[in-house]
Amino acid sequence: MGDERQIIAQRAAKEVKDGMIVNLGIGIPSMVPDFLGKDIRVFFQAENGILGMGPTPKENADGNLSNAAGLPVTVLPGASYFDSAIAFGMIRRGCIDLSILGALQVNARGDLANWIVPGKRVPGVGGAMELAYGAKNLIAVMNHCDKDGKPKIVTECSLPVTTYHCVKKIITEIAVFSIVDQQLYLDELMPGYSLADVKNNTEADFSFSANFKAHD
Amino acid sequence: MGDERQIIAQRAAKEVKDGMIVNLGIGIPSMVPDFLGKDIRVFFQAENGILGMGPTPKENADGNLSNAAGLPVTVLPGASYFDSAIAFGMIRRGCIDLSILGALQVNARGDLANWIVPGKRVPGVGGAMELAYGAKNLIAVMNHCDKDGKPKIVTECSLPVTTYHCVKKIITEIAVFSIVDQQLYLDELMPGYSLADVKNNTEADFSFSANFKAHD
Amino acid sequence: MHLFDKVTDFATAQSAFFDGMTLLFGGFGGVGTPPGLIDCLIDSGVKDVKLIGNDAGFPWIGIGKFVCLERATHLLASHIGSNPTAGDLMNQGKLQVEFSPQGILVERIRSGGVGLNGFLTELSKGTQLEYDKPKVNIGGKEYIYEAPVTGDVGIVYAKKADTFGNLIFDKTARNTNPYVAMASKVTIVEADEIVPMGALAPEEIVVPGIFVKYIVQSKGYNWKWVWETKDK
Amino acid sequence: MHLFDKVTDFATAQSAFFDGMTLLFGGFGGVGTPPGLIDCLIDSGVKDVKLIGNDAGFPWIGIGKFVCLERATHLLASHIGSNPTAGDLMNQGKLQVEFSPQGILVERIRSGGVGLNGFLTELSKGTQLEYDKPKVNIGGKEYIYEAPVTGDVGIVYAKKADTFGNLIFDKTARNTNPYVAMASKVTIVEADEIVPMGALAPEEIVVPGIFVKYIVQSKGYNWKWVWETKDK
Repeated sequence: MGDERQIIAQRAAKEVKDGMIVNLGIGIPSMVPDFLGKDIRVFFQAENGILGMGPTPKENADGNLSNAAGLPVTVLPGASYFDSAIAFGMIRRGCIDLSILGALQVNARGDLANWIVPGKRVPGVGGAMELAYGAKNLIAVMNHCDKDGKPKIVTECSLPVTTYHCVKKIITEIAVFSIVDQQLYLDELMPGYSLADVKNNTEADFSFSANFKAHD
Repeated sequence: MGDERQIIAQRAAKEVKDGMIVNLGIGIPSMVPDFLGKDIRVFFQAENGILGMGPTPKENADGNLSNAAGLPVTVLPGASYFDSAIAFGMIRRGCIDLSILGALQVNARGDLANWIVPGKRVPGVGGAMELAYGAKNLIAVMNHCDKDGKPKIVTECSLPVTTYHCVKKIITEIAVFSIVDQQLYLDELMPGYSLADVKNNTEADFSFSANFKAHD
Repeated sequence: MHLFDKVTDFATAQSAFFDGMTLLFGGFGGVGTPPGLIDCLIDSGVKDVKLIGNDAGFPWIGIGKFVCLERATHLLASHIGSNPTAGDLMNQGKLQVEFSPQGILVERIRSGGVGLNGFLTELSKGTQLEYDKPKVNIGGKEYIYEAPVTGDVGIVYAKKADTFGNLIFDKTARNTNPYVAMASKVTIVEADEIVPMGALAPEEIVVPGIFVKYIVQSKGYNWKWVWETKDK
Repeated sequence: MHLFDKVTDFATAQSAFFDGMTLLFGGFGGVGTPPGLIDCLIDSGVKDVKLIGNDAGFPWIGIGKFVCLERATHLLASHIGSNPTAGDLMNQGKLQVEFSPQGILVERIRSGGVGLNGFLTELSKGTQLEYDKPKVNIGGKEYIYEAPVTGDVGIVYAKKADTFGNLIFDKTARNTNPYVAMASKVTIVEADEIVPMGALAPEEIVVPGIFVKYIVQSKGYNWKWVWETKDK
């Protein structure tokens, strides 16, 4: 499980290109920086009010310097602090090149559900709605199925939707999908998985990308 | 004329109390600080982005430090600079205790006209509408009559209104009026003027304040 | 209390709290929520409070400590994920929770703080977070109306305050604090350090003192625990 | 052009200007309007420009120099009192002027800059400045709808910029500049001083570089003339 999450994060890291502004959600997305090449210079934004976050401090964490999940961070040269209104101004305005978020469900049209499981988990929406609305590119990273083995890539979301038509790519431990014009395409299989695995674990109908490849 | 303007400013200065936040318009209002007692500690706000303006610099004026009229100023200890949105946020939010503005016409209900003379002068509204809307107390200072000798305290404004029901006091070289619940009251006569002068030069009907006094 | 000396003690600040008040609180996941004023609020005994802020904090950090006492009737926030007790109270009908997208909530507070009458957005359109908010049609397109928010009292945490109330903040402890300061009728600031007027450079001031009513000296913050506890 | 090096020359910046563009300009009475970029705009020869900014400047300072050339078709501003030529052009039908209350105008620019869809206010209700703006009824009360404003290009004057575009401003030359930077598709900053990343403290930065496209080195400002001319 931990390993699967790392594999997903490692694959997601390939989507981060030099010179991007990137916002990472909690969970799997937060592991992405561990897999970036040295030649990739990006700025990470946190919606609580930082642009230019650096790695987790090894010691002497500053209680007033944390990311949106409340975890201690550092800043790089050129970083800035600002208030939450400006932080979300950047996000809605389209200044975030790439947002990588966790998801509970994604449907074939790119609708994202990740804020509530009615009657069970009620975490609340946080900044997800704005990131999904504003980011130029939104990648959902998640385990392919939920804890009960049910597919999370669905025909219709049974959970309340966070934002419609926003997910552009889905990365799981089994496969990578793209969503273009509200159509779901299989891009590639992840190492160790077959097309049958994808078909057996995906509820939504999908086509194959022009450049579909089984492995990297 | 110059002397009259100074007399009006001097009278207006009595309305400035210790501990107030004050915004002054251009023209006569800008002369008010010259007449404040040493024991009166106030903060002047300028809507281009200063709170805590000090006097005009005697030399070495800073091109990037001016009041809303573009004239050079200084700042006092405790002053702050901010952007125009915050400057007007303060104003609309009701943080300005006293605004002293010039006026073209004021009617008996306290409607203020001071932004346009159609077909002639088209300066534009600037910040007047927000000051009139937001200030806790608004005093209009002006010559009692216009250049053609026509009364400026009128039954109905013939000029386009800036803000309705906003003026609480009018100070001219002839008299001081209050406006309470959209009713005009004569508070006092200015030195050298008689009740007849007021009646002859005021178009609007008025009553007498309970504490009406001929002279200070 | 003179315009230029707003420094007071917690007891005086406490007198601003009252039953049924709407309380705005600064902070994001507990970071930047004034710890001394939370204790002061708890100690005040006030109840039926309507809370507005970014989140429900942690049960032991930020507004979370107060939420757990069941003396709040309403909470407007973007999430309550870090405070399971808030979720329990909501499910038991003891706490009415309204969720808002995080950036929309801080803009609602700002809208109240700068004396505007709310704004339009398409952000939550078609989702549960529309609630029964008014829809407004502009140029053939439908938007959600987001109402301004103001507080009877606002509690703010600052790094430094001068005696007039000019404020600067520390790193990510800034978050919603500037707008909470602007949007509250009675803004109470807990500052790590209180300095004389003139000690802050006019250029570095984030919130001008005009928005502040009381300043109290902080005894220090405690939210390092947020993750220290998580790590254990 | 890499994210972390946006410094360029006036010629490259000039290529962002085009006929018919909407241009946002920072500044208040000329103070804070980037003088080199105004000259660059004049030199570009572009015409039919829609201008949006606080005021019409002075005929010899700020946007006023460009306004006098009759190459702008529209001006949205709070006043034109300091530029009689703008008034003449308006009366001759050569320049379409829309007036806005000053604080409402900067909020409209901000609304565009933070990706919102406009806001409601009662400020200009019943006055000529209502124009034909939509009225919105909320809870039985009528408000004026103020639309968001964005620019194809925005020109900004800063005291310092680092190579990423993080900006700080100088005293009252800040005014509308932060929001012009945020609300423009292509934001060009003229800075008195350009410094390496890391030279500005994260806490002092007013506009994060994320909003900036180009940075050019200023040759100095000239608006001390505003009042020097007045005095003579």
